[in-house]
Amino acid sequence: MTTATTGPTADRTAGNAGKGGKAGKAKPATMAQALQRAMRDAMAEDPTVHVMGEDVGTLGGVFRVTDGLAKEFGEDRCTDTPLAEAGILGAAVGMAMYGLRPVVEMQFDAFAYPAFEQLISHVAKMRNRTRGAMPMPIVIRVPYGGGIGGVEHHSDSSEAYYMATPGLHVVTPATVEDAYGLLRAAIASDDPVVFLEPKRLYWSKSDWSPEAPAAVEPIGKAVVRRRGTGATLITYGPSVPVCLEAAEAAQAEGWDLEVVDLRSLVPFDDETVCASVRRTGRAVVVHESTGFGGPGAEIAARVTERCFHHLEAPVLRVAGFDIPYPPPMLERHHLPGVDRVLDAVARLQWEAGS
Amino acid sequence: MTTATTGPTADRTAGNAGKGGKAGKAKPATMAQALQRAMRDAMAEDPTVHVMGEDVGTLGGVFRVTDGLAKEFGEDRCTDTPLAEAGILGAAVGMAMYGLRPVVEMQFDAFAYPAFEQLISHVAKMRNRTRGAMPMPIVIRVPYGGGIGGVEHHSDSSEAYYMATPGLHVVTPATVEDAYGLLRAAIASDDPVVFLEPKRLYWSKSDWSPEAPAAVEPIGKAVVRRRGTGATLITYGPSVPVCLEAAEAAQAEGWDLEVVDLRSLVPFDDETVCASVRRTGRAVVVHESTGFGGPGAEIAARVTERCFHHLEAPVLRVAGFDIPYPPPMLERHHLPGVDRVLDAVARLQWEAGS
Amino acid sequence: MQQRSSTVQEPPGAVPAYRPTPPPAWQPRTDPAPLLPDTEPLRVLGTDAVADADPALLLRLYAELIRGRRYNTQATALTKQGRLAVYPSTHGQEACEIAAALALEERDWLFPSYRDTLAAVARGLDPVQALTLLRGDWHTGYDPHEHRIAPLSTPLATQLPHAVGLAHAARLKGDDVVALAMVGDGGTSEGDFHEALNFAAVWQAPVVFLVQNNGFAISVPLAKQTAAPSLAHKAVGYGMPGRLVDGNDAIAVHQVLTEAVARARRGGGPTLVEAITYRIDAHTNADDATRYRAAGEVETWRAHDPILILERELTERGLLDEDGRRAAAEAAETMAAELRERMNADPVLNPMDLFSHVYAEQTTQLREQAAQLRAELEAEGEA
Amino acid sequence: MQQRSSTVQEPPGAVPAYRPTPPPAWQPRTDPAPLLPDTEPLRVLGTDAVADADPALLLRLYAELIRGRRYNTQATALTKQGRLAVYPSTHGQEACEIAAALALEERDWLFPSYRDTLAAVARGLDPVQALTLLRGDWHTGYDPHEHRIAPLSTPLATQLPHAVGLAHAARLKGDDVVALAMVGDGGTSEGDFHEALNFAAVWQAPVVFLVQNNGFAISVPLAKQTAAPSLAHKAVGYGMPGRLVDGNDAIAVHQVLTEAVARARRGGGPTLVEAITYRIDAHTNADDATRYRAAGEVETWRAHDPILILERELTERGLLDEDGRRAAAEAAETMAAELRERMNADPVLNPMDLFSHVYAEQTTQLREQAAQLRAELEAEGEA
Ligand SMILES: Cc1ncc(C[n+]2csc(CCOP(=O)(O)OP(=O)(O)O)c2C)c(N)n1
Ligand SMILES: Cc1ncc(C[n+]2csc(CCOP(=O)(O)OP(=O)(O)O)c2C)c(N)n1
Ligand SMILES: [Mg+2]
Ligand SMILES: [Mg+2]
Repeated sequence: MTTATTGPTADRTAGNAGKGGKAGKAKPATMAQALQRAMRDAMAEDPTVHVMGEDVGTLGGVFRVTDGLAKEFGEDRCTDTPLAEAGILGAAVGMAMYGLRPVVEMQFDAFAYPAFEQLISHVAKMRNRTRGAMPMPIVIRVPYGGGIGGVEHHSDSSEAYYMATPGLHVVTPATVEDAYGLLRAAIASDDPVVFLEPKRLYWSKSDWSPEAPAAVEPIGKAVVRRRGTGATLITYGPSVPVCLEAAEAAQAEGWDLEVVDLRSLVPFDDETVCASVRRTGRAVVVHESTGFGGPGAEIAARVTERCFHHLEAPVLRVAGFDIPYPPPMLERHHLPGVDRVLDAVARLQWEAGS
Repeated sequence: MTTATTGPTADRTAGNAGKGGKAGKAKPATMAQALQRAMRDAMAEDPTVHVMGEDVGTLGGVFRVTDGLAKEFGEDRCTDTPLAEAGILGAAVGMAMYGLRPVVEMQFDAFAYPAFEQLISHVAKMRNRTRGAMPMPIVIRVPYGGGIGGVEHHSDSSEAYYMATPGLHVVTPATVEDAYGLLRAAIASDDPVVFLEPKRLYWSKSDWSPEAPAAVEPIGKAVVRRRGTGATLITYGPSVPVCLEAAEAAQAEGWDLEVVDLRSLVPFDDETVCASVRRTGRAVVVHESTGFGGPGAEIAARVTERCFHHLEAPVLRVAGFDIPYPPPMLERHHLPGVDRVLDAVARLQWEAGS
Repeated sequence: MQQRSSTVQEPPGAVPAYRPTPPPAWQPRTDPAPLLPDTEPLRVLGTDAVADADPALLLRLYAELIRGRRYNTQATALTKQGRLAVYPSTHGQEACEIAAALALEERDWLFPSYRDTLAAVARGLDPVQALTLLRGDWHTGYDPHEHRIAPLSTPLATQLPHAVGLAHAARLKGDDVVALAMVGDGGTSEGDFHEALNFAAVWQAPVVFLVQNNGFAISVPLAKQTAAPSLAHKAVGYGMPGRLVDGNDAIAVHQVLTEAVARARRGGGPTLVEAITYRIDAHTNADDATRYRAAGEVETWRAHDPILILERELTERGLLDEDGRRAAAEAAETMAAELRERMNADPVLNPMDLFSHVYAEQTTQLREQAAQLRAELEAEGEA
Repeated sequence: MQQRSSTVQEPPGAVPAYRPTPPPAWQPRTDPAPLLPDTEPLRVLGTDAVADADPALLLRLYAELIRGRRYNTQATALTKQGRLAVYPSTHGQEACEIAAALALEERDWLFPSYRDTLAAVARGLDPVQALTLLRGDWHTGYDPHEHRIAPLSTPLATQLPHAVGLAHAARLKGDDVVALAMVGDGGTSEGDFHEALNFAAVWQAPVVFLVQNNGFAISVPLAKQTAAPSLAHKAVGYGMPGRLVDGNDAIAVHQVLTEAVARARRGGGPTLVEAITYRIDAHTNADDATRYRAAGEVETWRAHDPILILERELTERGLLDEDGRRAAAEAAETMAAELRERMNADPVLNPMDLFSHVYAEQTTQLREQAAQLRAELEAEGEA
């Protein structure tokens, strides 16, 4: 992985979540704006960066994340493609073969599925296939997850598919700062990155300054968002705010919870995660994706393998149910919320252990 | 799930693996023949069963699994389709809507990927979408796994993708008997079944008799293939013979291993698996699929959740490396073999425990 | 493997003069000429052909268009009242929606895209049921078998192979059922469009593909979607006829679709129909169409409004007077009032439904999860 | 949302007579006529046109065909000796393979399908490197940038959008590079074929699509693959020209491809070329072609062998004599002997390579796994 060069990596630990590192004077920016800015800065710095997808040009994307890019860089740099996801990603592969760095937008999670073959059989494997001669510096931006009242096919959490595919990086920001930093790092990476954007955080704000973006995070480092001693909540993306809230609420019940934001599912930061779990002795993995065969399975399994004798209780999982994503009016029953996280924490066998 | 009606469910436990239940007189049959026979019997019994795919008609499939079906039932019942996997599965969806029971053959694992959207967004979700009004009794047969010297794209293990998709059943036989029984059950099921056929077992034999097929297994039941007391090897499909061999070899080193063949990844038979692990106190999950985010992650995580206080050591995983499937000349280094299984067994902290 | 020595090893000797032969297997498989669409979209209204049109049908179309327009305005209003999560309007495209519904017999099947709730309603589906997906209480609000309307398909073009499969299955079963599948201009770029049309032609399945070319896929204009002479020209590449029709001319669309349906029914195979129309509203209520198109363009199309041009024709011919207009408007108003009222009632929801239809039989895992939710709901209820 | 009251609410009054106007946005976008392929595949050999052909080119093609045929027989022999895991032969299709390679300039790119190792070799790639995939020591045995040959693509039609993307990128960069992508008749049914051709036409990318219609996709004959008049007719649906050519007439294929490449290079956009040919061998050495086709069919095609018909032409015109034939055969024999010898050497394998190229930088996880394998290998070495 390459780290872009706009500044030193900020030390992000407890309490830093959702707040800008340095520029106190800055006015609040949204995650969508930070993402836009990351693309803009990358495009300005590097003429090989090309943004492409459905409605990314004139409209600026259905979430307005590419707003203004076509105007600023022209339609050849920010291109409205025909409506065909396999074609988009397949064309991006060819562009990457010729030295460009395509940033592809998939309009919604479920609409990335037509591109599955291109992703699995080419994007993920091309570097390996050619012994490194044909790297695939492609970013595939996928708005994912629910909580926005989207009708069917608009709220899938598809990270398990990508995690199970060697050759891909899988990255997802939870804060405005990370949205910028991680997307810059993803674009700078010589490897393909599936960049999962938590839709319902698009409009979350922080006083991060688009004018003086602080740090570009390297890919592959988890971060402790909140320090605690009793148990570790391991989470990412849209579930980070939920866990932080749960940790606050838990305080009242006498549990001091640590919250780890993975930021990158692949590569996985065993070090940070295991250090935390060894410290706390208990862990709950929290995500929106369905539980069975979901990301939490890998996380629970590997944490258990590495920290078995530090564990006072099995690593528990709080996840979406093993059902197709519900219709808008029922989604709140599906999404892991604070209560469900606290219920899991309560089941961490507090009597038995320390 | 529906169970077809050709006979009572055989009680399959230790020692029964690879041997026909009843007909001692029968001459050996291969798994490919058993699969063919399952389709033939289902087609003869039920005129709504239709086989379709690339080269399944005149040629009888590249593995000859559909050999003779077009001749016996006509090209309308066993159809060579145009070369387009999404089209095949999409057409099957429409056929199922009109009351047929399509059995779709994907030629190789990686060539099922073009059908991913149809599978995830329709096949898996249609019943739920319509509150049960439009069930999808479709079987998607996918030859999977390696060990046959196949060039790139011919040896993928894609079960993790399907496991992570609610609405699908995921089934895989390891014996000739199960190939028949599970495929009959899959065709009889009113739910979509991804039926994963371990390619390298296609020519494995048993004295199972195609003329008097014994039992049709219900979907969702694991089976103990070998009884043991020291540790449980949890496995399925192509890795079952490997584990049975490893268990034999382990005997010499003083380990008495139990081997559980899952047969069905979805639904998952927690009862059989956990009963075994609680008995033995140790477990290793073995599969060919890559480890990270692979099937073993879910298995290890759920076994740990359910059996934590019975475990003397963390549940370990022996899996393919987290790499694209290797070229033929290197695949033996990737595939979990007896030695790697024994190494994992050795790491089960025998000193620490009972 | 049939390995033979290469031709080059043959002794040369007296070489017979080479005279061209076509490649042995080659023969023109079908004559492309009848497959090609006309260069101008078919129009009936305002042409001599309208004289042949059945007045009763014209009036029926008129009443349905009025009702359809009112349905569109009402559904859009419901989004503003928060009663619908989202609504993709067919304002301006009502002629296609209505004609698609009316071209089919009862036993036929309709495969609508996400935009085509109006076609479903015109086919007889209860409007509230048609809007379930967009209200958000469930995904599909009706039993597809009841009116033979497949679920509204959100993933673009994916419903086309379903239509082919269903039509094929019906034909195998000996039923003379036709499937009509709807898709947008943008949807024609998807691989599923290609695969569906190819399967349909190879199988000679009784299916009609209706492309509503409304000029845009969200913000992307047709010129960025295709370079083809017309979308109907794609038909020839599959070996099926392509038809081009003015999508705002209700009787023309009806005629083209009826012919295509009849052709499919008598075993003549599939047809691709491109209807040229325009989406007057934004993509959905959540979209801002001013970002990608000029108001003037919309105005031009208002002058070619499907209701306007049919109404003028009917009036000119004395088929429609003030009373007729009022009657149609009142019927539409009644429908709208009822829809408004029924949509204002909160739908009855049962969260436990989330676990009821994932599989024919609940798995152990789902039973456990259902129990968890039930416990939570009970605890909530107590609190 | 631009919500207006429906037209029906307008006061009727004096209705102006309706006169038909075409739908406002409608205009025939391009003339389809020049896009349609000729009804007969283009032939040059044995026609008057051959008189215009450059004798040097004819002789070059001849030598390459001879070498190509020998390459096919040698590679097939290597499967029998266990030196190749599998080989999909192009026996009978050599004219297409050779012409594709020769039609390109050095700076151009070739996108071969899994069958097209011969085209890669004819373009200058070392045959041993070309066969790496099929020998099984690695996936792609060459650096694609060296000869500008993309990896042989096994997933059918997936290489077509790559060719489009590369050609588009080159054009954006101002390089006059053309991409030529090869695909089989079966591959045209895949969604990726459709999406690639559509992107190419919309972007006017400098790319040429060569469909080798060899009559079969493994066992499935063309009639079960498509109902189109010809595969070249698909071009019109994308707004690009379709060309039909006798795929066994090397000079004809060369001519059509050269023209298409030149057209692409001067900014004229993509072309779809269908070459009618035949696969004389089975699908691969593992296939048994007698299961799905009659021997007689194969014999008919042998009479239309690409070498045979070129050889006769050359002989007739006095361009080729016994010496010329012998020289070509000897050159081919030398190539074959060298290939055989080099392929008989066991490739040097390093299992640790499995972890070297998954990512630019090894992840911690892969480092751990590499260490495990290294330890195993060391233990093995000790044992
Ligand atoms: C496979 C897929 N990709 C993307 C989308 C997102 N999307 C919804 S509607 C739309 C535009 C559709 O345009 P068109 O096919 O012309 O239909 P129209 O909206 O004009 O009726 C897009 C891109 C989708 N629903 N499905
Ligand atoms: C996406 C995909 N589906 C299926 C296959 C398996 N397969 C390999 S070759 C082949 C037939 C290809 O036929 P055609 O495109 O005509 O090429 P040809 O073999 O005749 O050169 C098939 C089905 C594949 N390689 N890729
Ligand atoms: Mg449109
Ligand atoms: Mg072919």
